[in-house]
Amino acid sequence: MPTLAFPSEALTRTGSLNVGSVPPLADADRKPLMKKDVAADHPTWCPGCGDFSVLALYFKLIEKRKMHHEKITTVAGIGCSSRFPYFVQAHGAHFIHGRALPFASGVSLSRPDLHVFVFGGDGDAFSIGGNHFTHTARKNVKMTYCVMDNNVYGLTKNQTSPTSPIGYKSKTDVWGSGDRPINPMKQAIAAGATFVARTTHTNPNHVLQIMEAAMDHDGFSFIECLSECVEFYPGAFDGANPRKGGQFPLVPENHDVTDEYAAYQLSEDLMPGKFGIFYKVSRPTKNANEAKIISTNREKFAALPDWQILQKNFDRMK
Amino acid sequence: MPTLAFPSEALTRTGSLNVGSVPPLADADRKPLMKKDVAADHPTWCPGCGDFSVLALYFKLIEKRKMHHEKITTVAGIGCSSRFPYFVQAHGAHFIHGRALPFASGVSLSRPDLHVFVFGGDGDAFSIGGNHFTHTARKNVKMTYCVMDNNVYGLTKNQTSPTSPIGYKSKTDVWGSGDRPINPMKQAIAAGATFVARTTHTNPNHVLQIMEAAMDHDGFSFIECLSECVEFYPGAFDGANPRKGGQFPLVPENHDVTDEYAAYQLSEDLMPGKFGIFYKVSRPTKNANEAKIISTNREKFAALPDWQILQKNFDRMK
Amino acid sequence: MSDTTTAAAQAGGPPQISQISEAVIRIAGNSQDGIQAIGGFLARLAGRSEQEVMTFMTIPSTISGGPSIFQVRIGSGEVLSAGDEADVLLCFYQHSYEGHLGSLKKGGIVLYDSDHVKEIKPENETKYRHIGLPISSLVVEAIGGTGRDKGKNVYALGLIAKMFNLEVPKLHRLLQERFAGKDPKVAETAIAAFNGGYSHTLAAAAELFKFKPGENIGQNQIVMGGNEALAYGLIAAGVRFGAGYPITPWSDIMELLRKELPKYGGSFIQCEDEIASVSMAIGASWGGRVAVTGSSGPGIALKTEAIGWAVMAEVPLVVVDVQRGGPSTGMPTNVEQSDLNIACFGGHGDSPRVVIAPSSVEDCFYTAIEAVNIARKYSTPVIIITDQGIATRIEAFKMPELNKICQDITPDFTPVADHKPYDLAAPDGVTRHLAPGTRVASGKYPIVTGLEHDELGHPTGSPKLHLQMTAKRRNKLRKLGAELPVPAVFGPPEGQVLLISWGSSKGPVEEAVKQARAAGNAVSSLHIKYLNPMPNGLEKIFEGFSHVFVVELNDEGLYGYGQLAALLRARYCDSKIRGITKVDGLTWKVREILDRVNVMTK
Amino acid sequence: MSDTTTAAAQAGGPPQISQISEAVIRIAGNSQDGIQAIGGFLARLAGRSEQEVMTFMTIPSTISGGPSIFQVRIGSGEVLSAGDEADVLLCFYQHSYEGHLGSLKKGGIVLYDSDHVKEIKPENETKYRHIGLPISSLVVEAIGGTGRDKGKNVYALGLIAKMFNLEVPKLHRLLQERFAGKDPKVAETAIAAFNGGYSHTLAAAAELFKFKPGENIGQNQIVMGGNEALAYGLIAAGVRFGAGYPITPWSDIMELLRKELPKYGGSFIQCEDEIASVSMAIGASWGGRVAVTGSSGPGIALKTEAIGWAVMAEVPLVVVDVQRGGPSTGMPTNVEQSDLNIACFGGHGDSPRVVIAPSSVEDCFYTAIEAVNIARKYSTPVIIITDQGIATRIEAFKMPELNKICQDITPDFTPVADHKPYDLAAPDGVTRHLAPGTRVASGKYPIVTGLEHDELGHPTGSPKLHLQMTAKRRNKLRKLGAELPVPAVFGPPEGQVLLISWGSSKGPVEEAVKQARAAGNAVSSLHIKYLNPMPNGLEKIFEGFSHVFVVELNDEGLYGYGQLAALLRARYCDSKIRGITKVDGLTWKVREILDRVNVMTK
Ligand SMILES: Cc1ncc(C[n+]2csc(CCOP(=O)(O)OP(=O)(O)O)c2C)c(N)n1
Ligand SMILES: Cc1ncc(C[n+]2csc(CCOP(=O)(O)OP(=O)(O)O)c2C)c(N)n1
Ligand code: SF4
Ligand code: SF4
Ligand SMILES: [Mg+2]
Ligand SMILES: [Mg+2]
Repeated sequence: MPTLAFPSEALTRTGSLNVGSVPPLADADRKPLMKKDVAADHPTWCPGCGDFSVLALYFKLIEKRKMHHEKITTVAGIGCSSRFPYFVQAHGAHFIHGRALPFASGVSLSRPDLHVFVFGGDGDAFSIGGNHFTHTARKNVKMTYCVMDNNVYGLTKNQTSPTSPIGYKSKTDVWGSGDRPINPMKQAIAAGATFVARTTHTNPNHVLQIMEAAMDHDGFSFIECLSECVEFYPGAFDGANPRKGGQFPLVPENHDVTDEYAAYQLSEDLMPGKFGIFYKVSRPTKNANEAKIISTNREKFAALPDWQILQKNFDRMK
Repeated sequence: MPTLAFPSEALTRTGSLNVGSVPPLADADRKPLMKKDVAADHPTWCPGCGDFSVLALYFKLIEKRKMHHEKITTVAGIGCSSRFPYFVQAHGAHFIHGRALPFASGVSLSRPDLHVFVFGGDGDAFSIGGNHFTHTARKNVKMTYCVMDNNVYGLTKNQTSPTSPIGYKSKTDVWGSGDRPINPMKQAIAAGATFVARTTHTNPNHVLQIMEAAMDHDGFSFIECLSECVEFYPGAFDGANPRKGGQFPLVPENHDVTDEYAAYQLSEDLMPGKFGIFYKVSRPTKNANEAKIISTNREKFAALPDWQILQKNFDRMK
Repeated sequence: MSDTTTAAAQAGGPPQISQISEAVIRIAGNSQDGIQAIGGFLARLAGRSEQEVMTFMTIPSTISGGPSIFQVRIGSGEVLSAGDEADVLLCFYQHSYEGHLGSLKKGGIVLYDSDHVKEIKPENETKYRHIGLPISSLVVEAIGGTGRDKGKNVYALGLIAKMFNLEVPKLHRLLQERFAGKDPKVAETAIAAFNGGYSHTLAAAAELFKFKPGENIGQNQIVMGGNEALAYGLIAAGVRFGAGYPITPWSDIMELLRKELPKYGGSFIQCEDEIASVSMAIGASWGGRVAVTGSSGPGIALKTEAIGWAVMAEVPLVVVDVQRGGPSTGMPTNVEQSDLNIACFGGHGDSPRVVIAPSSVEDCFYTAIEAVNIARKYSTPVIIITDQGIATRIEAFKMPELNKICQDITPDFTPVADHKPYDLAAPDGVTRHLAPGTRVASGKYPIVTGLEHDELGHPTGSPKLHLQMTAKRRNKLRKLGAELPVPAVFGPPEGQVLLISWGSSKGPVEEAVKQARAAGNAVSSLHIKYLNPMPNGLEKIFEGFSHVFVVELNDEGLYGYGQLAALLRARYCDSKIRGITKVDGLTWKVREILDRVNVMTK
Repeated sequence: MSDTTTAAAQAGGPPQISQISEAVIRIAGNSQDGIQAIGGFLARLAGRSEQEVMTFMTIPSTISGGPSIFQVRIGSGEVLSAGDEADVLLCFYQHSYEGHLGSLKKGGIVLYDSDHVKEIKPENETKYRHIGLPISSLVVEAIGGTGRDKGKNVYALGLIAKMFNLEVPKLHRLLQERFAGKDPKVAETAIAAFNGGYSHTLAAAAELFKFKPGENIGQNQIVMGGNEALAYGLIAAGVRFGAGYPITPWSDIMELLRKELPKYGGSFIQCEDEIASVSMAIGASWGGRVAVTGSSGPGIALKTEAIGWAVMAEVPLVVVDVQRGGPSTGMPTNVEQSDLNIACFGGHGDSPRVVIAPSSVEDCFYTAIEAVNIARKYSTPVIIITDQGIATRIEAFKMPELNKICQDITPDFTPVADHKPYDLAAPDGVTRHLAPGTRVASGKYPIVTGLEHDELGHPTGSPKLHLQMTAKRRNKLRKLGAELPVPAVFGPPEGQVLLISWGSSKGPVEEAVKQARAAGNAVSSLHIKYLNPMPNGLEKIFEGFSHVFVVELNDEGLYGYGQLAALLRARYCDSKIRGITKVDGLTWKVREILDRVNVMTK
């Protein structure tokens, strides 16, 4: 057998890792997390940015649901909103623009013990990341995806976003945008998302309620949360803010959340639109499908160490 | 002024270009094209592949609509179906996998005199190319896109495609696929395509009729044409072939093609589904929007040569 | 403030006025303070005053702002860089004062807002001349309370105008132009704020200054930033279609083209991502007229597959890469020249393409035109690799003769008898495509493709054709290489050290040469603009020197040299070619270069 | 068929049997004929017979098939390449006959299907020994009309078994294994077809052959292709998650992993595209256990942005690039080694990563394990750059000791007191991540990011940190470089010519060395497996030779050398390092290498 220049090594987790001094701690002994325990860097958002509310409500969710630090996994792409993970004191990843969903899928599918939260902007989600949105939805990978939709590109300073309404004047559409915007609800429903909801940063109770429902959903749960960019698109969502003379129409009580066609019809284009859960059905997750394939495959091998499973294959190749 | 190492040159179109000997030819003097004039390379498809019918009907369309060679522009991505342009005696481009639509948009938007036809497979369109599909549709870029859907990856030899039905056994899903397939009709309607139709290669008259309607549509016209892969997924569409015991249910006569919700509801998942035009509305094309921006902008400058328009800007920067 | 004519200030009277030939002014505050605007006014004024000017700025990468500076160097002679050290530092806050005092020349003037800057260490007072003014309160006095935050920058401009005896009528006109179109009140308030600053006696200053008459007198100058110049260059070259996706610092170019192209009958499309945008540009290029796409780091990485198609199909295309700090999202608002590798080698397979780098704002304009012409002439993608160092820098340069330089590159649709785009026997060895819409009388139409192909573009598996076509794609660029002008040595053609620059480092490197020669050292420099292929004959130039140091803003890499150095070492196998590199996200200071030269020649 | 013991055939009697030590058999037909299967059986048989074996095949890139060949070289000694020239050519059609006669050794045997091959030029008859048999009709005779197309390959296998006195019981068993699980009729028919061929007397042959006993007797051999070996190597290394998108020739690996991983509790996900798949693999890697993604040419180009993130965030990852002919879609089913540039330099910014290339099927297995171990040890992406030349080649090699080599790399979730992943003071200079789910008692959690960052992963604009972190990412790979084994020279350490090989060219290059030395020429070779970083100390090896020629399957580039040659020239600035390159889509023939050496040393 050739000798390996790099044989298997039990890697010691060195670096500044200080393993020895950690006291054993039973779950029951752990103090519930408070906001101050979960808040990390001070957000670099502009004062008044809608994203602050979403962050505050994520903290609330963690507090309310008594989550432990290490079980919180926050993933994002690139954008103002996508800076989210830096502000949360928990394991997090700030990935590349538009690819947060496949990254999060890798986490979710390989680590079924974690609940993965993904935060991002409308550009990240529906422009460069649009296809991943469709495919993560149809595969129903378990995670919660909250798109902080401000109808504009914030971080790159005011270009038209895929959700900017027709007529919106940006640096790339000085005469007003002419492209039909993406309707996130329709997109999600058509792609096969199993949980589709809409909320707005100005209604904290509603945001929290939707976040909880999303977190409890076994599958891909998608939230469009309107979140105002006060710097470039102030007033975008006044129409959905009763305090600014707008309206906050809830999804009708009698709406059947398992009726795809009804949900699609609720997704009309107009501001303010409806708020609440549009669609929610139960379909096997990709995670469950893979788990089933694994368990079927392992039945024959369950008792064997890995090398013997491989040996069986190799013996057949002699 | 610095001297340019590469000054502007009137490039002579050299190479094997033989410019001199072309006789002047009035449109009226031109013979209508026959199949043999438009057929180029012999297709490298497997005998019996559904793609042959689609090609034959494209030839028919050209013949019937008395098109001239040079006005036919055929663009494709990568896949068995995407080899299409090689088989057509006309200007054509065989681009990269999944990106035929933005390439074709570049042609369409910069060359409004051409009608651009794009052909490709389900993987090219809805897997790697899914996002371009959404955005080309919402922008309503004028072109005709015919997806030859065989529910499988042909060229790479039998992997699950985004339209493969649940349970389909491929090399990447030996136990049967578990992912909810993309529904091309729903995808197109939700994205805002303005012409959405469905046909199948086994019904030549219907294919031709749909191709004609698509070509006449001023906007992004999308056709899903079922096209059997006899090599890897034989019998996939028997359910839609009356000669194989299947059915060919047309879109009901009373269906309102301008009703988005009705169109969406027609797009049920089941084989055979419906055939015909699901959705057809008129919305300004991206081409028209750009033309309008140009004409508004040019109003002030119409009489000026380009350099003077630039001079005006530069004078302001002194 | 070289060769300052110093003169003792008369006791009690107004400060003495000294004649100077150049000055470096650094303004430090927060990005919200509009300090970029002050810089812009100064740069523009210099342009209108026949002075040379060069600027440099930093922008915080977070959206909510943060510390930011703008540095402007104005000179009566040639200005090669934005200056290592400032003559005057204007600072608005304590953090600006502390963060930037180190950039001030010994004995330089620090003008600070005493409303915010409260702590001055005594040792500093001996090193620098301090002038404290309650700028914030003075602004309120000049234009009223509401203007406090908005007018501070213009008030400071007035102070600077006073200090340097700048031409007030020209500055008034600039202010008026800037605020034209808005409520006339706005312009009035701005002028009031300016006058407030200008009318300050600056009694605390030991001396005031005046620029000597510029050498450029009579030249018709224009002032703009590098990204602007590049975008206008593309328009002048005849480009009428582009596609892109926003990313800093590329976005400026797409925003400008989006706004301007329609005036010329063209369009710029904002796409869903970078892949769509390069694909769309390629489609339009094939449509008959070279199109442009561009991005910065991450977006360039996404475009590599499609650029490879353009290489294979031999479709002309211009790709702009406005480099920033990498890898990955990196340092989005910092300068770096670390994309040369991906520009040259980012394609899979043997994928030769042209890479050229502009060296100044003016050069951005002309490089864009050359890129279009090379793309057309050699039917190839051309990557313009510019950097943050010129992208956001403002310079004055001579007004181009637009009537001569603007090009018409409308495609030719004359029918042809027959055509083989990939003709192996083409006399110039270069592929020529027909624009779709062109009639071919023979009825045999070509295809453009990313598969290896025969002369008509139809796919082939023939080993021979793959060999021939690979050679064709490579040889046309060798031909280009042979046609490239051999760059001239800056300084004598023989000496101890040859510094090599590319991109925005040209200025600092040439200034380093000047300073080194002034100190009696035999240093020259060579600027390489055409990076792939490179011109022939460089080895002869290298022969004249004992050391060849490639000065570039990237890392020293696994083996101790930067990215251009690697290309040169591979080509010439000359071990005297070594690297002077850094990646601190800032442009070169002349001193840094000279210090490194000293160490490496010891 | 070296050292054949020839003996005159007895007149009229059965052909004489000669002992041979090796033979090269080429089978030429269409891809539909199942000729790959014949080759596979022969290779597997050789493996079970303690013989060495190496194969080579071509596949048409169009789906509807076309001409295809399979070449197998079987030897009792070490087999280094698939052989320049065939001893026996078996051809099914006139086009196969004409296309491949040139690959036959002078005096070699051509066995052809006389039902299809009708024209034999008289001059050929004198050059080669012709044996025509109506194979198509004979198959019908043996197994009936319906089997005509399907049984031809197995019938031909019978003929070859007869000609080389192969072990019939082993072949019967192989056929049975192959067709097990299907209708038992299928296996029966196959054996009938085989026996039909085997029972042919081959009276027209002047002689028949028998292999000398192999040197490998006693070894426990295993037979597989390179892609298979690589996939199994990843499993042995402990990889339990992968993500990919289909593309030839990478797809085999993903298909195998998709099918096998669940047995070990793992998954492989087919994604919507290559970007999603690399992103998913990175996500899973961060999840705690190195994951794999891969592709070929175009797909690798799409992955470069995300790989750059893994470089910046220092997340371990294995990326497989099964190279094929480029650029763009290129020559999808041909061999080429032209992705070295993109593998090393495909990222924007300074983006150092590890690149290693396996050289044989066996090496694919072990390289996969090393890649995982390097990725973990240095917390870095590792690109395994393999090529079509080994990907689809079948070889026999010694059964690995799986109980020793299989690794458990389950992540460690033990809570820690505190942790800075990007610790600048880490004793080994290497970043270590905590798998999410690990408790940090201090309550300070790290972030992984593509922005430049501080030690906890939080973004920074600090010039100093960018310098330090850039150095950290570079220096850990320098450290790896220093730990890499210096490769051993094949042949004496001094001489006239040193040939350098990488990837699948190792075999042909070493065979070229053997032949050259046999002819009295002082040629040695050096195989470089670790391409980025390269091991230190190569310059000392080069000192022993007057010429260093880098033999690679890519283009000579703009300046006359290939891609690895460029790396070596840049590092060592030694102009005796030159390139021997080609891009005809075929593996190296020993003669081609030697001819080029001759020319270049003249
Ligand atoms: C590949 C790539 N392309 C472009 C960018 C530049 N970029 C950063 S964020 C962003 C869009 C931001 O918009 P959105 O996702 O809506 O987030 P917001 O800032 O509005 O919260 C873009 C285009 C990038 N970082 N990477
Ligand atoms: C970037 C890239 N990824 C993958 C491939 C390999 N590939 C070629 S065609 C194809 C899919 C073919 O399926 P489809 O689009 O349905 O076309 P079909 O062959 O079925 O007509 C794939 C994955 C490629 N050429 N380029
Ligand atoms: S730019 Fe807009 S989205 Fe970004 S932080 Fe500011 S307000 Fe929020
Ligand atoms: S593989 Fe399938 S899709 Fe491809 S040519 Fe053959 S039958 Fe048609
Ligand atoms: Mg946004
Ligand atoms: Mg398909």
